[in-house]
Amino acid sequence: MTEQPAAATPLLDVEGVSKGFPGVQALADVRLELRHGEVLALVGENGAGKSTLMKLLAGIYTPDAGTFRLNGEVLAIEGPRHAQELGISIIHQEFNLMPDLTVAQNIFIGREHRAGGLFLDERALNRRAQDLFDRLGLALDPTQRVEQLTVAKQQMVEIAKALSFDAKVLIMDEPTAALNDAEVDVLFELIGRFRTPETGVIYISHRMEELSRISDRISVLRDGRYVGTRVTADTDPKEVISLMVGREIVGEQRPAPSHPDGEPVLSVRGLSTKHLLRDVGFDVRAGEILGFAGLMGAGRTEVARAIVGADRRESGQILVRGREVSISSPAEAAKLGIGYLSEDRKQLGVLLERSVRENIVLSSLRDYVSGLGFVRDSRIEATGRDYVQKLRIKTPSTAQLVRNLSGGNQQKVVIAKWLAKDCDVLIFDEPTRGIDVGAKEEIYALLRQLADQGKAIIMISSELPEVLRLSDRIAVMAEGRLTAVLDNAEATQENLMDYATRFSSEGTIAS
Amino acid sequence: ASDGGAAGTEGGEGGDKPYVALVSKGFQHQFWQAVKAGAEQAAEEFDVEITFEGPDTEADVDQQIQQLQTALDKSPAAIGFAALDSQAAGPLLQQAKDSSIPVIAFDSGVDSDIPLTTAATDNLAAAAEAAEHMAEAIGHEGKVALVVHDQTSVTGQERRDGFVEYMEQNEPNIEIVDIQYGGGDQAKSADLAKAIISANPDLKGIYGSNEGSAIGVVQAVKELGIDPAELVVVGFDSGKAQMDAIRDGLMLGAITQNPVGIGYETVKAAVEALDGKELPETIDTGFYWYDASNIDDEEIQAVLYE
Amino acid sequence: MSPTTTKPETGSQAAPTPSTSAYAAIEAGKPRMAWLRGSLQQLLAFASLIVIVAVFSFASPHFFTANNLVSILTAATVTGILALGTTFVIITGGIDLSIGTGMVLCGVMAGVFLTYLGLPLWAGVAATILFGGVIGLINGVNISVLGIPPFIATLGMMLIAAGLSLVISGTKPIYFSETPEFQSIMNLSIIPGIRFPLGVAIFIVMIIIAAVLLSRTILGRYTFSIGSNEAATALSGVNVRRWKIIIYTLSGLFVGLAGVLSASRLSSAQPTGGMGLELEAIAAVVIGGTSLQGGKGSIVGTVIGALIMAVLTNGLRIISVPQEWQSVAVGIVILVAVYLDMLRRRRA
Amino acid sequence: MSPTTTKPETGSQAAPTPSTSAYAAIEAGKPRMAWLRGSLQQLLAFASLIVIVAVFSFASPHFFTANNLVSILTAATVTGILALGTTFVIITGGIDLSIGTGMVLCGVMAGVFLTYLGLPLWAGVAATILFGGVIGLINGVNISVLGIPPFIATLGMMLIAAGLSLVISGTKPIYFSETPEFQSIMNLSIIPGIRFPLGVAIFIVMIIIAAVLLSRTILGRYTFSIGSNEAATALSGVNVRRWKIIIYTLSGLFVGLAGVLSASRLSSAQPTGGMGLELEAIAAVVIGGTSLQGGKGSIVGTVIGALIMAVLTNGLRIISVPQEWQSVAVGIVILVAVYLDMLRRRRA
Ligand SMILES: Nc1ncnc2c1ncn2[C@@H]1O[C@H](COP(=O)(O)OP(=O)(O)OP(=O)(O)O)[C@@H](O)[C@H]1O
Ligand SMILES: Nc1ncnc2c1ncn2[C@@H]1O[C@H](COP(=O)(O)OP(=O)(O)OP(=O)(O)O)[C@@H](O)[C@H]1O
Ligand SMILES: [Mg+2]
Ligand SMILES: [Mg+2]
Repeated sequence: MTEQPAAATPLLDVEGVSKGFPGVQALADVRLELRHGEVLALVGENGAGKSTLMKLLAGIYTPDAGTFRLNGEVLAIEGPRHAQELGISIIHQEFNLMPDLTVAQNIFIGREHRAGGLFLDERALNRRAQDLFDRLGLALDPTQRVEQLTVAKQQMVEIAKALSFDAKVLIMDEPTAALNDAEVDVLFELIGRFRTPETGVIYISHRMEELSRISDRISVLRDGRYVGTRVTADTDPKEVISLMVGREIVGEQRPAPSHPDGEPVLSVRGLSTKHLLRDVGFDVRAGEILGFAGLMGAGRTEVARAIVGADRRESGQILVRGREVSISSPAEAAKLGIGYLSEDRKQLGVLLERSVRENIVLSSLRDYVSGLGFVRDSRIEATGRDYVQKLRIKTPSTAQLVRNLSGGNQQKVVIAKWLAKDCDVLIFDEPTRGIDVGAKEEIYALLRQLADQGKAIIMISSELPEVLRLSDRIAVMAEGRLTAVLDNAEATQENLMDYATRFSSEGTIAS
Repeated sequence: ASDGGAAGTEGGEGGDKPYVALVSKGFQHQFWQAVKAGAEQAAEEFDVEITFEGPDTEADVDQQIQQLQTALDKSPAAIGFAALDSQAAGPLLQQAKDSSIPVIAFDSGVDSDIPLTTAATDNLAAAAEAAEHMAEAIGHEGKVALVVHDQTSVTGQERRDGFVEYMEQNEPNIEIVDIQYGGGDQAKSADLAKAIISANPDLKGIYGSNEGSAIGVVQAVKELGIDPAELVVVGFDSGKAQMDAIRDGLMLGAITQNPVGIGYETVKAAVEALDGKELPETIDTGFYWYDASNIDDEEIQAVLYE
Repeated sequence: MSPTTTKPETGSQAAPTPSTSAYAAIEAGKPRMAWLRGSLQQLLAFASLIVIVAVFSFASPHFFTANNLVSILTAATVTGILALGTTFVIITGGIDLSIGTGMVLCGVMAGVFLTYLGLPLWAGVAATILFGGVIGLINGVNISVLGIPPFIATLGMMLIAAGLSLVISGTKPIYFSETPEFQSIMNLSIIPGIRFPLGVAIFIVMIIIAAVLLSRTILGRYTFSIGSNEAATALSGVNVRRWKIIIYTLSGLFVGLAGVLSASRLSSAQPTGGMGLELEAIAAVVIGGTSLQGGKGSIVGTVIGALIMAVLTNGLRIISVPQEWQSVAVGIVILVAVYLDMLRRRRA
Repeated sequence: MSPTTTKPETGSQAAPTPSTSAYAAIEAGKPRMAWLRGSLQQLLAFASLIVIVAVFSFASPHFFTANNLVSILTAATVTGILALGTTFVIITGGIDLSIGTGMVLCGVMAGVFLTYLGLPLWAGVAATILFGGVIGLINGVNISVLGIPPFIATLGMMLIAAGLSLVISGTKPIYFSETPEFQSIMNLSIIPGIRFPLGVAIFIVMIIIAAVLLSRTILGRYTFSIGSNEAATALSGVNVRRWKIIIYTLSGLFVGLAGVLSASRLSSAQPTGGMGLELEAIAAVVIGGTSLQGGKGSIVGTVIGALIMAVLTNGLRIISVPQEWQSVAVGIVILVAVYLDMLRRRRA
């Protein structure tokens, strides 16, 4: 190791970095400075260029221009492995896991334990993984296959993997998007322990309330340009947001509970599934937003999947406007006017290799077909453009492949897909995952507007403030059971948490 | 050594009749179906049980060996075998000999002293006769080409070489411009015959070495709209399409073997071997040239199959 | 695939990483023009084909003649029609191994319908095509309802069809003695002067139908969606199960038509063969740029792929390359053509 | 595949989603036992095989005899060895169509080494196996470095190998006249009393080697990892390009060995054939539960798949099912066996 650099030399210094893609200048002359021992938050709207910048640091892209310095030395990052060797460890916004391998195998891929040359020592590998989890305080089973993990647990695997490197710079690209509050606490504790005078963390998030808890300074990108940096203690979310978006966002507070006595559009009675759900029942009325709160694995996603027939129901009835219906597939649910936006965007949400507009009209494609079965492309384009504007999807055109969109913009495409279809009941599972503050407000407004049009909306969210902010009523789940349905007025973070931990004998993540 | 099943009356197929397993070079084509028909005819006549099997293509030596192995495992009284490759079958033939199962070769010779006799066509001579008729029809001069069904099998090679050697030895003014192999597939043979004709506009004749090849050539002539008088086609084997082509004048004529006779003689020889009779070294089942002039003769009709 | 990726590690198709941007850049723009632009891009792949044609034309005066070009098209027709149908299946991420022997079985059924049952020509032809559809339907149900992987489901069907052809025909060719006009479906010359067979015209019509189906109809859209992300498509409320059945059935209809044309060409239903034809058809599809991973592909590409195969086979025969060298040459040309096409896309 | 998925729409392979929970239940547990448990699960798939064997044993007294069982193993040996190597390739998400004709070419090369060049037996055999490795190496480079899709790269090689076999052998079989002991590699009886050939013993040894390679070595780990998510594997710093070359080369070595055994069995190098063998081998792999999408598979499964195919073919012959019905029967049994296996897994 070289001599400890002068105090003024930053740990990581980014200067004049630019990166363009066809039709998009993702980064233009960006600068960034990460000091020793600090957590630097990096914020910006969806598509501002945060992930691109981090991918440059991770050696996935090569910059068009600019320099990186680590402890004053200029870096020529040759590739992902080289970046790791240089001490840069990254948690990508999208998972990079091998679903068919176990947790331990994923974490140590490329760094296997070998017992004599070619042979693997699986036991040592699992022990090493277990040691890591013990050290980090994570309840992960090294031998479980990753494809069986929930999104949140997969995120924890990514985190454990990043921390397993002996890194100087740790980059986290929206690590909390899939986590709930308890899990976020675990993560923050990990970050706290990682942070030493020799290391630094770049932390990307759209959750403003996290920034004051974890970061020392906040740097802001807007439209691929560097806007400025603030010391966290000296600023407030309002200022950061206005730097991000260049205007002020006024979010109204809790809604006045509206349409309290619309007719029940969707009723669920005695819903059980083989593995988890036990006797879940509730109503959603026309014009209301029913929030679903609960800890990870409480079964909220499973309720939604069971309703739309994506998973098999063991028992229970589904009633639409009082009439029992039999739904055995999402297609049948859609025919009955029930739409489900899944939480796993990449696997179950978007068609990465298809265009933005094709994704937007996927659910409602039948509305764009002429009598002879021909697709009306001009109308598809009109709808696509409409939603691109409405949701401010950042894309050069509606023909852009979704793969080339930033994570948050991909999420907006998924939302647009369900907005474009005229459903009576919409079930949104973590709809604002990875969406920036400004856009969140717009999506809240849209949801409210849909409710006002008489639709029934179920919103599953791991962010309690979001649930409180938007729901007319709030259902709370714990271990596959419904523990409470509260009116917005009687709900507080505290009593929601209380109901959410009703049955829980142990924390799911923290041990 | 195999379990029992020595020669004699013990049939592998359960019944009391002796069981004769025939492993041929194919089963799907008309020719082999005719061989099978002849074998069945003999089976009825001599009151034996037979099975008839062959690989899917004549290139599949391995499949044939497996079929021979299975046949042996069924402990037959006798075996009829048309080898794709004699040496490849060597160990199994030895096994048959060790178990005292008599082996009768058919269709083409088995290069081994184990088979008691061979019932086959002399392909070299048959192909030479086709060449002779071709030479005559084109006036002993000009270019000819061959569409052969197979490059590596003994039959394919003999029917090619018999034709080529005849021309080389007897017809100095006839030039063989191309030899292509279509696997006996009609469409493929048609496509390649068309390419040969396109490449040699002054071509005088084409010889197709089996049913599929010959019909493919006729198809090519039809598709190209060539006057049959300008391009002489001679074929091999029979089948309805070939007979129609001869009657319509699209094909000069063809060589037919006597497949029914081959099958019949094979089973008959097997029965005789079981009865301990002496067998001749070879049983020549003969071949015939047929064309528009004699196609309806009784003798010819007897060896043609539709 | 992913052209502009700078990561050295992820060579091939399976890499769903950032930036397929060149393609995107080409695709971006007015939707009305998208089809044309897609085709143009394929027309660049056409370059390989042109080069091959040019080389042969230079090598032999007999290659670039009207008659020989028609011969090439005739040779490409049956495989080409099979390839058209299977393009849909492959874009969904599936595969259909039963098209070769399925076609043979359809030919036999044409014989049964026309000769044994004595149906009138049009009815026999229609019944044969529908029979092909039924084969596809069974494949579709096996895959979509029973959940058997496409490779296995269609492999089973391949064997079943091969056997049934022999069983039904009694291992004998069936001749169309009742309906001698049957052979004009493939062979009728429709342009006076040159022998331009009706079958080739049917092929061209089918190309247009397939292209329109794939690019302009809801069927085509769902074909791409399913291949892109089947689970997400299902969760979007698309009846994936039903559409997959429809797509395999469609492929089966093309198989039925191919069966009619091949039987018509030979004026007889040959109960053997067909094995290996599926590989030829799939090769045409893949050479044309359709990915076996699903989600990507085009009819134009498939047609070019089929033509490349047919031109190579014909041209090598015309210039009398010894037959044992022909398959070596075809193998090398396929490798080089695909490699150059990939280089071009990567650079674009 | 995702066996226990209860989502109806995503029947087939494409759904890499949560909730494969039953599977999880079986697999979860101590890592030491994982291999055994995996095998046990495969042994359940063994059930189909047992049923088929039972049916044939009942139907014919000639089926369940020591000699016939050995015949079945002998028949399974060559395809089985090809299938072993190709299991690795398929788990990476690739495919190898060149194994059939590649094997034929290796056989011809064995003839060249032993008969034409007069190498001693051991050297000729080693050279042949290495030659197979070179074929695989070329495939690997074409796929991994040049980025040609596996289907095309190995299709090209399939054609090239088929042609070269004919060219090199002069289209005639080559006999091992210089080394008559060559045939004992496959045929030597190693157990007195029954004809238990050395070749079958070699097959068994290769099964063990392949199983160890796949489940206990870094090569196997990366095989699964690449098939599971190639891009993520590369991002994790694994030299995916190099490992893919190694895996195709490995498959090539198996091809070389298969070439030796098949030539030894036939006491001659047959320059034709081999086409179609790749489908048989791939079918064995897929029937054994390995997914063509990559990421999932096992050697035990492949062996069971190969045995199912061999038993079916042999049994139908033994009970003298008319040959035209045999392929129908094989097709149906494959469909039913795979369907039942999926049902079982789904229920489990
Ligand atoms: N491979 C690519 N090809 C084309 N455009 C791209 C590509 N990658 C990123 N972009 C574009 O670059 C811009 C910046 O994207 P980036 O992913 O860095 O945004 P981000 O700040 O991380 O947004 P989010 O908060 O939504 O994750 C976006 O407009 C995106 O569409
Ligand atoms: N494939 C699977 N195999 C085993 N268990 C699973 C699988 N998928 C989900 N589960 C379990 O089912 C339970 C319900 O998960 P679900 O996703 O419905 O919870 P949730 O409340 O939506 O939580 P979150 O989405 O925050 O993880 C969890 O205990 C989870 O571990
Ligand atoms: Mg991002
Ligand atoms: Mg959830």
